Amino acid sequence: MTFDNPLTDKAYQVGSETFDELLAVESVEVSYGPIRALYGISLTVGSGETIALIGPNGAGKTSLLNTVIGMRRPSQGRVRWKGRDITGLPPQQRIRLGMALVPEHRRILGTLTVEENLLVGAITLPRRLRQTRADELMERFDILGRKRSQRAGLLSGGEAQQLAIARALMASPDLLLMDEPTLGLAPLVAAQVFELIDELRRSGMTLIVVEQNARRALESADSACILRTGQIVEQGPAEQIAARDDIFGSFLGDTPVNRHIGSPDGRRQTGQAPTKSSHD
Amino acid sequence: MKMASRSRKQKHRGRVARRGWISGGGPSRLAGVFLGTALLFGAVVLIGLGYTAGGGASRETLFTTLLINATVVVGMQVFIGNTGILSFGHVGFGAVAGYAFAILAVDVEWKRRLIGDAPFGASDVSIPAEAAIAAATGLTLVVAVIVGLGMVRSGAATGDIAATVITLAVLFAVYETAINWTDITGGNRGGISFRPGTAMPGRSHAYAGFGLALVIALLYRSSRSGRLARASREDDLAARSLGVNPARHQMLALLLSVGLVAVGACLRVWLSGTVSPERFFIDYTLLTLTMLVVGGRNSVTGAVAGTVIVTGLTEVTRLLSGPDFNPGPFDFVIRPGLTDICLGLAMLGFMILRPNGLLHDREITDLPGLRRLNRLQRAFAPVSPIPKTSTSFDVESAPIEDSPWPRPAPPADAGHLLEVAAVTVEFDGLVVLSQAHLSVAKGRICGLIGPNGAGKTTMLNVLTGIVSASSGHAVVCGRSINGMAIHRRARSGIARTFQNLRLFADLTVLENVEVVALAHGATPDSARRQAVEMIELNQLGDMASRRARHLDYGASKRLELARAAVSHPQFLLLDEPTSGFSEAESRLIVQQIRAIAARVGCGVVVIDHDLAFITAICDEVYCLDQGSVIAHGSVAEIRSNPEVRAAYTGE
Amino acid sequence: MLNKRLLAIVLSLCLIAAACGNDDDGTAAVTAPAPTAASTSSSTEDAPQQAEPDDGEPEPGEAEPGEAEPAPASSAPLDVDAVLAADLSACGPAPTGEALKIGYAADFSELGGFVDIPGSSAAAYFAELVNCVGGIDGRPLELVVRDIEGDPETAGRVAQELLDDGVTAILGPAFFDVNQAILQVTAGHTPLISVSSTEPLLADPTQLSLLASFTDTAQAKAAAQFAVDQGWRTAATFSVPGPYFGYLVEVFTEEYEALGGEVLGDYPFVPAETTDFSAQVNEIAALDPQPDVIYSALLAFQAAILGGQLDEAGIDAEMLVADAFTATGGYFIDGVEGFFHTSHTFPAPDGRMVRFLNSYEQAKGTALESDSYAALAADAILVIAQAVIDTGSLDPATVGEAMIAGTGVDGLTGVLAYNGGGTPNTPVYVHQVVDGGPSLAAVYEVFE
Amino acid sequence: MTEIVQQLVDGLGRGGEYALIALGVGLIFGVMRMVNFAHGELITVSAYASYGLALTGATWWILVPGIVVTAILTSVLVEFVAFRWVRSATDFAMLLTSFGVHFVVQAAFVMFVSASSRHFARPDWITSTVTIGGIRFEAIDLGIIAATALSLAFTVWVLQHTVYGMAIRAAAEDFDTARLLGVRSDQVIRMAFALAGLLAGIAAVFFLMRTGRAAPSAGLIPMLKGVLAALIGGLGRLQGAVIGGLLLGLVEILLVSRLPDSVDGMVNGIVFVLVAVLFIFRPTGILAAGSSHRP
Repeated sequence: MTFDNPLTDKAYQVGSETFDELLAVESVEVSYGPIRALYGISLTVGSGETIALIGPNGAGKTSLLNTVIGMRRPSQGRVRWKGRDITGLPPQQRIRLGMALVPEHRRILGTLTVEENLLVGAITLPRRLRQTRADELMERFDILGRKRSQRAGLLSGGEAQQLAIARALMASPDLLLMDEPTLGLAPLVAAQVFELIDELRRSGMTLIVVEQNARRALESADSACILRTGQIVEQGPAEQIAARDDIFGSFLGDTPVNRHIGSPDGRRQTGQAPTKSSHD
Repeated sequence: MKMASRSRKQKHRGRVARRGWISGGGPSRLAGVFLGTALLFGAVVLIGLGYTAGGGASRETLFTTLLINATVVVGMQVFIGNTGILSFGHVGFGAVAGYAFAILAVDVEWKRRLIGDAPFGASDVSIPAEAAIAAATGLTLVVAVIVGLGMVRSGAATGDIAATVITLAVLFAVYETAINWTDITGGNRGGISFRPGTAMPGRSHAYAGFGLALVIALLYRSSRSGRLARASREDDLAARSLGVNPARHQMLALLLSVGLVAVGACLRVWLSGTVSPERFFIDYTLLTLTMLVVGGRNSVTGAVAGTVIVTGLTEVTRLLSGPDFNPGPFDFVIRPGLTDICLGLAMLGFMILRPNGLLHDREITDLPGLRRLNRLQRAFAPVSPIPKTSTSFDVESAPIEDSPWPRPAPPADAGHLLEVAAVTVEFDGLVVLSQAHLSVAKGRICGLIGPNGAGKTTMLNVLTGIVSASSGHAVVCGRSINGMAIHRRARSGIARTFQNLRLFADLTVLENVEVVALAHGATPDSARRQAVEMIELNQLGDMASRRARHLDYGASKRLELARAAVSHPQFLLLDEPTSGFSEAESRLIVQQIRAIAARVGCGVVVIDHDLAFITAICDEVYCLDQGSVIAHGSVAEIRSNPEVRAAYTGE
Repeated sequence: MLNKRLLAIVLSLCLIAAACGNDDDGTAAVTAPAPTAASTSSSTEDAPQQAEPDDGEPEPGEAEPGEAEPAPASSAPLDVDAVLAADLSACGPAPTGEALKIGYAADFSELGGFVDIPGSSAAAYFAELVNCVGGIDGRPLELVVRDIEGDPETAGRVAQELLDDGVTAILGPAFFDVNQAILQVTAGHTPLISVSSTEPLLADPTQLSLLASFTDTAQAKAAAQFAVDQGWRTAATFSVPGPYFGYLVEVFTEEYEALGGEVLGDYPFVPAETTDFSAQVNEIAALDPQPDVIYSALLAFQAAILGGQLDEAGIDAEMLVADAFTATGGYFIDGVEGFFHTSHTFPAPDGRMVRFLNSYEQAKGTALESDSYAALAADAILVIAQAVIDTGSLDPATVGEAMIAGTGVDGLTGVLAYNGGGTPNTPVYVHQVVDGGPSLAAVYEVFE
Repeated sequence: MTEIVQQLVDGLGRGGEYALIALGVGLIFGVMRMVNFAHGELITVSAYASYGLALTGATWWILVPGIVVTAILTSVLVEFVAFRWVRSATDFAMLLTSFGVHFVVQAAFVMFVSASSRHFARPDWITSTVTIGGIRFEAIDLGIIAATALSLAFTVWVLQHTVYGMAIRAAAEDFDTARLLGVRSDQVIRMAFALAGLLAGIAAVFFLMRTGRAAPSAGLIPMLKGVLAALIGGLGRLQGAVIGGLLLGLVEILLVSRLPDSVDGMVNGIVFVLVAVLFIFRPTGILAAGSSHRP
């Protein structure tokens, strides 16, 4: 899969070792009511870097992404973007600053058409650019182009994931956050998603990927960050982490039975009607 | 951190045990109801006596009004609190009762003046007030049955607008009837009244009504039906899929609730000696609903507390807008309409700031100070305390021999099979399943794999009755389940989990599991025992009294598994049990599912994309693509199947 | 303008509150020395304390066209004209006798507020005037106004509070059900006189329950008579089943047909709700013969809509409406020119009602929202006052009996003669809207 | 025959008014999943605004924009004061919040103006009719039908072809996701409320032209009819709202003319029972809100 980089229209210096700081998370704490999800997380993301965020369930990965994108306000700590403090900014402003999120479960807007989904993704762009960009991406993801005026709710899981990613790319973000992009996808489709991630990485985009399939995620990442019970327990270059079987054993292998960590979003967990396709 | 969690653990364990009696059965439950009634009744009476001690006859009337309103509000709580369906119609039912009562109880001579041409010879009969209350309540219940059937037919569920619309229609239809059927109602701004001086004597009837309301509401709350209704309130579809028939419990809740409201309405009419359409319309609806939501609609104590608070509030506003109060420069606020504004603001404030009311679902018997009393009750409550949590999961040492569940049956004839044949499902012309088939024996674990959109979840939905197939049939243990309602399929031996968690969020972990056992006919004691055991098996023992909404993802998933398994189904259908799990967690869930299957002795159908997991757990695998079964066989067979590789695994 | 009205209401309510507060103090001071069981003679002795002594006879000219009955002279009646002429800035010495307490169970809710808001302001002002000219038989008149919030339950409690306050009589709200709740409390021992109700069932002397106005029976019969007198042979009616909106039409139809007219059809509407009568108008347009008159108890704004729609449909029928017309602001609405309606009295420029309203406007700086309810409220007080004068007693039951036995209190709307019944037998006035104001079309003395 | 046609015409005129209100109710339901029982208060507030304006001698040329602007501002204000706080609350809480707003507004007018109604002049042409082929068309009905059609077209255009509309629809479906995509949530909801206010304002213009009356509960009946219409048509479906409104108008007109005299006052009651029966058998209304995803 090669293409003329319609995914990002910004040039990055791609290097394996040195990155300029793009995003910095400083001692962030997040609580859901009485239950704390993040305990003083600090993380620096360099421009062009791809970080794999791995860890067992309830470790706080989604909470961390939500804090970065602004859906969660930390009770303590700061988030810096290109050197500027953005801790209090609402998500729509962060989008304008160049972040995008591919949310967990894709969260496709099922009543809108495929094209409209893309256009909403670029709602922060000026009107003229919006359509051009949508056309570009629909050319790149040809399945979306073919189904452009179909209701997005009718897409299959793999197509929906492509749409979710394309939608996030609409505003040409500097930083793309991906939350479980292969969740619920068949192995073939999951493999395609990873290929796409690799491609984005090659194109110089900065990525933070939360992924259950830790080994595969590490292959696609520059560095890795292992979370457990709301804390970063290990951090380092992806190859190093991948090579350390002990980490897999001790941090990922053991499911702590008695965690007092909230689920990423307690409300959504049970209270919500099934918005995602129940047929896949 | 460790310390904190341990102490919390102990607290939780204590709490489960402490709450034992209220969710348990037998004499302890009755004792709880008795205690709750006594406490609430006593509290209200004390407040009332204190208030009336210093004042004239009008204070007495206010207190009587409070008792009557409390009867109505507690009545409404029975339905609204337990089913979660917002009803505007209860006041309408009250109107039916109020009119029926007045027509029956007003003395003949007086009545002839007002409604001399009444049909059914209604103007020629007069019965004692108490009998009239009973008769009016009976009549109202008949109306409620009809409305309830309609509501149930509409598939009422929490937050369901259809059910609320139907109740609103009741309110307006009754109001319009009261206005227009003048022969029997006396019409708008008219109505039927008692001969002066024959209104309610004393307060004993109001006491009786209030006491009755408390007993019935608390009884229902702790009853099987009440608990199942609350499970449906939390998640209707999950409850149905696990064998709860919400219709039945909603109906029972509605009837009890309307019965109490009817009694309250009769007393209300009797107290003031008159009934007219406006009395049971929007204003009274606002008043009673405000009372209910201020205190907390999910608890009886909340309903009573709300009544007391709102009555106090309206009395204060009445004083403020009356001639006895001269606020000097602030008398611009002393205006008609103050009461309505305060009620409206109270409702707004609570909906915005504390939508669950002051008490949420806490009852007075949950007060820490009452712990000792509760312990007393536990003395004659035969509920086994939660056994010690095993800190690590150990399949080998699991005491299978002691299990109350049947031993795994040998996989064999049709009596032990789940069979699906030639099932086709279409949505808007889109074929989702076409001539699909599946056959699983009890005791076997069968995987269902395939690319996204292949129809795997639809297969589960067809089996559980959530989706109806356009053709084909399904048989469980030799019994056809075609066309069966969702909850009946669950009772005939199918239990499932969901792709997206669907827990009963506001119930505790223990209750989540317990209600399912109850739905399957277990006695309260055995439901408790089974639930405790299932929770232990799924390593949730130390979280037993935590609300499900506060669990982390992994625990939530385990709870879903426990909840499905406690019904000891013939077949357990699991939709992506490892979704969102890491490899290690997936490995653990393999052991867990195996252990459960072994204990329950059921067959398992499991959908998953994690091939390692499927390989580890499945005895056989079906692979679906574009709605059809493209392969069936052992894991090895499937893995080597070229079609499967092309369509799915790509290996 | 909006603000002015707002201010006026605030002000009037403050005044009520203030008046009540003052009287409270006064009562506390004078209760002990005043004789409690005053005889008729003692009350006449007290009379001279009034600032302007009565002249015993009502001026016949003051009562509007319906000729006043000669007043019974069992004792000196209150001089209404003197009361109306009182100048609040130059009052005589305050009356010192035991206060006559009258309760007003007023409905300030949206349902009954259109009556009792102006009614209670008027009653309070009238009490001020009475006290200014020396009170009733030397007794200060104390008015206690309490809001029943349109609710029978509250009405019952308010009545209880008024009884606890020791009132001699209660002025009642407009509607049947709330009055019934009050009657449960008064239980035939304290008189209740509804200021504005025209409901015949409410007039029950055995329960000491009285009306201050004519009944719907009288009103509808007068309307029927009027229609026939105008030579209108055919009619259509609009009704809602039940009291008032339905009962009026029932009585009208019966009387009208008895007098030789024909009611061609009756059509439904919903008070305060129906704003489009096209379906009904279409049906009327299809009638043959066409109706000469449309009789109904429509609210004023509905009558205006209906009138307009009838006109446009080419139906040339007169509109004849019941007293709801003025009650709901008939003269503040356009499109009602030429309409006929029945009313409690005619606002003749020099009549008592107009003098009272003018006096109020002068004193308070704002006009009352309703003319007839103000007059009826004053009349209700007069009936009670006369009974107190007659009996010299403040005992509720005694006063109540005397009110019912009264044979003529010359009030603002006419002569209120109960003659042992519960209704005052006042005449029914028929007005026509001419140039946006009332003009008197006829007066009927109809007694049931 | 002409009779039936006449009834159809009358029904459309009446139904158009309901449809306008139902459109607003449906729009708010779409964005917030809230059945707005306070929608009628926009009419109440507009009515008092007209009364206030009329007192200053304003003519209908001023009243019409005055009413529309008042309705829009009130709608946005109510959202700001009350509804924004319950955005993510349960349906139960939202329903009761709107119910509470309804009461507070109503009581505020009782308290600060008067319990009795206020009146202002109606336009002269209000009852004029045009007769074509034996069918009388009331001028106001024609106006309403035209306004309904235009409003629907405008609403559809806004929703389908403007970026605001897309944002509204996105927020309506999944509020959090819309936020994640950069949709300014507050602004979108405010837009939806403004649009609903505009529609209610247009309905209010016709309603007030007919009645010329401001009363604390003036908005109750139009609100109920609008909510009923929206429910009948299927909540959240704009075409449904229009169809529901027209249908309700027709049914009412037909019931008033066709019911036997003994029950002809029962129109409202019968309509409610019919709606209840509809909901028993089609719990989502006539045009069921289409499932947004593959089933």
